Amino acid sequence: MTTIDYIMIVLSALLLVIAFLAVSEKKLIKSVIFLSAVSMLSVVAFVVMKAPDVALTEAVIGSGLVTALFVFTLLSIKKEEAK
Amino acid sequence: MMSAILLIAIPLLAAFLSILSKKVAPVLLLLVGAANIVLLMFIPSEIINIGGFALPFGINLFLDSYARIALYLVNGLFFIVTLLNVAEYKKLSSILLVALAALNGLLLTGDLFNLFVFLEIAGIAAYLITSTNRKPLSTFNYLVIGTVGSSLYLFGLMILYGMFGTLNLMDMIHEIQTAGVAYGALILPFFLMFIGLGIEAKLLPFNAWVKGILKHSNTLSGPMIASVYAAAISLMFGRLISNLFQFEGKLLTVVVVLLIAGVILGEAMAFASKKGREILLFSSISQACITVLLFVNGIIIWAVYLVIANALSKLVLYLVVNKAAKDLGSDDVDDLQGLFAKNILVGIAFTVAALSVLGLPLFVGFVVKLNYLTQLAVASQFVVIGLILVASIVEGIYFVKLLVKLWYPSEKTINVKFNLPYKAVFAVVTLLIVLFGTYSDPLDSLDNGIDTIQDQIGVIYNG
Amino acid sequence: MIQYAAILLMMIGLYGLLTNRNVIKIIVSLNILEIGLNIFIISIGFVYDGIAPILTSTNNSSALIFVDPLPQALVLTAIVIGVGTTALGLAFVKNIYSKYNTLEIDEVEEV
Amino acid sequence: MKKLLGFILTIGLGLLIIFALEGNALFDDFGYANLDDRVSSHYITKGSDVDIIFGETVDPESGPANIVTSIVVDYRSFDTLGEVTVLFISALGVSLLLGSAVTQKRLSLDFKPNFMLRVASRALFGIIIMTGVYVTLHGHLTPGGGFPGGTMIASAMLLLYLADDQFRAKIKGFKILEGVAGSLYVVIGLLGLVVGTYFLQNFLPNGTVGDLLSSGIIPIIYILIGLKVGSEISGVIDNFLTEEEKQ
Repeated sequence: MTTIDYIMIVLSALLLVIAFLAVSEKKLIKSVIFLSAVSMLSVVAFVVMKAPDVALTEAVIGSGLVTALFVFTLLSIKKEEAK
Repeated sequence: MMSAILLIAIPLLAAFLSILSKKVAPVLLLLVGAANIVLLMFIPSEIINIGGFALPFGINLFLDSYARIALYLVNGLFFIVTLLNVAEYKKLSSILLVALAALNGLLLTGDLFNLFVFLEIAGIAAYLITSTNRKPLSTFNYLVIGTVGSSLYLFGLMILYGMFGTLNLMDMIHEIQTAGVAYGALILPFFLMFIGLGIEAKLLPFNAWVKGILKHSNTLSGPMIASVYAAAISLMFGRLISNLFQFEGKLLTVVVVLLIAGVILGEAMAFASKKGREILLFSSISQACITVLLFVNGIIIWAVYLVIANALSKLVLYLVVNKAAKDLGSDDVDDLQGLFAKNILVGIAFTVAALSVLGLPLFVGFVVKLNYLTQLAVASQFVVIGLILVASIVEGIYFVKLLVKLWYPSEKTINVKFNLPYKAVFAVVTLLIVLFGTYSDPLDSLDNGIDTIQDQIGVIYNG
Repeated sequence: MIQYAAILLMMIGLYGLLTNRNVIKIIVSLNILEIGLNIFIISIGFVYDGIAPILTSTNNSSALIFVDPLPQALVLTAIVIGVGTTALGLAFVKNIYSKYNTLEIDEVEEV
Repeated sequence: MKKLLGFILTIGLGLLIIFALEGNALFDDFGYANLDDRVSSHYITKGSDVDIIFGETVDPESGPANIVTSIVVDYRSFDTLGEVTVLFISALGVSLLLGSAVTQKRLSLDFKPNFMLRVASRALFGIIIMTGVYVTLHGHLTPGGGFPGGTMIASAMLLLYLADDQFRAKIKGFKILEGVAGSLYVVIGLLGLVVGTYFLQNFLPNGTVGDLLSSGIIPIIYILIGLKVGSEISGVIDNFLTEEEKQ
């Protein structure tokens, strides 16, 4: 077992726990934030596995843009609900 | 210069240009649709390397007689469906252009990952085409299930990549044949890919999406999904089944049982239904299962003819029912009663198409059914034959019931106007169905050899 | 290790798809499935002593040991496709909400 | 109860897949991928028998020093054309689904953007745009490329949207940029067919591995992709941040 293995074990555990929280959380906004966290952790996984290109793309597109789109959707739904 | 890549590149270029001007877009759509059919006559059959990299390293397209038949069918039907609908759905022109490029790509590509990309493009285009049904939830379900399907396909493909280190279809087949791999190792990736593609090809029990989509379809989305998309995806699926997937032992049993269950359940549900579009929908599910069943049993040529016969029939059936449903606001069989009393030509076309699906003599469906049943008998698949015959009887009962209803005059007057383009399409398709049903020599002249991937692999790897 | 976690991550996404009846949660589950698949694909190409597949002035020769670059190229494509479907799915969610005033599938009657 | 059953079922399925992979002799173990058996070895050596040296090798089969880029935009460029199409059609679909109302107005935010936020976002706007452009231009040398670069440019626009609740990007210009950039990609591909023999062939000289001006058409394609992705995603963000005007 090398250091990289220990990092991967911790990473795997975190990924699984947060992913489970994301799918079972009742509050929508929390669920979206957990999804964003899973995406961020996957960026770390990509870096550990020597894939900088993928990590950069996932960080900008997967983690940034997708979360923003989710939040905008929830925002506009909340607006309509208030009406 | 004349290369099969033009069939994909020209619609794509037109799609990108079409967003610049809303007025030109529908014209571009029709022009490109017609140009593709003409182009197809001049393109030679060959392997096309994209980017100039030899076979396993770059992406290649593969055009042989199998792909050519498929392309003629898909491009022809696509042109007919767009011609009838372009005036009403001008907004969708760019999306339809992309859909055309993606369907051609599906049929031409020789790279398994590229196939995934085209599957996604075709899928997204289909979600948008079906969004014209104005039923966002069923389209949303379609999107979710379609994405899961293509993810499963990609998962299986990546396991194969981990095993054989290649993504090219021909290279992969060659590797599997030469590596001497134990069959057990292939079950998982093949099964995952089969399920993934089975979802797209609307096989039971993975077809929850079709129900919401086709039940509320209109004159664009109905024929487009049930006829054009179904033909393209079944033919692509058939190519993979007959060349890449090897079904043996237990996996073969599981797949055949699944497919037979699909045939029976589809017919049973159609029998129980009272809505015009629902009956057609369940009938097309069971036809899709029969097609895949034929491919699994290696009866390639008759499976291809079955796809062609079904695509032609489904085009007429869905156009008639959707047009009627649009004008009447309902597709309940009781409301449609007496539809053909005033539209005799339409009635004849509908009847011919329905009887052809059923497989009655004089129509192309009969020739196809007779031949594939013979081939199945040669392969001594008697259980399959028996179940298909039982399914045909059930199918016969509900189709005849439907036809009697539609022909029988009712007290209410039904006002559904079919304009000239519709009638022209109906006339041509009906003539085709009857022509090939009575004069079947050209059908017999081709054999299973239209799919030449195996020969090409021999040429490439053994000189 | 992380390869197994990726497969389990896909399964958690699948579990979310099967049990959730809220359209937003369904898209979240779909995204988790895709992230799991992406990690799995990258893990196929990982080599313990390998370096990132980029030639630089320090790692300057193709004779060095690299990790497999092809899965990385495929994942780039897969991520972008995933964003495309997610954006479209969310647009459908907005449509569903403005038409039915709910996000729960069971409360929508479209049959 | 139903949930527990679903959980056990899916995790069981996962374990089944894991065991199947574990028992699969041909499937490389994690961390021990054998590249010699895979097509990837060809991509790393760029098909040459001599080692490729950064800054020295001239005119290899494929130019980029970033091997992933050489696969994405050279060996498998056709996939990337498909990828661009996916983004194109989903942006088009989003505007079809959300932007069909005749009158539209900005979605108002719950907070009033204060002075600090406005100034800071203007300053950050330039920096993010510059990073995006850098990432796009150096796609063939360093990690990144047109997709993350274009998204960064779009996220700079997003910042403006958040800092000013009246702001709307001018969609017309974006539409033209999007259409022209996409068409040029296909035109470059067809040019390869005319000048050379193959669609999407790299018909410009590859230059020295590691130079900014190297790898023929690849930087050009990445710039087009960057512009296209940037304008498309800005359009998507705009569609998500507008709503139907209700009287």
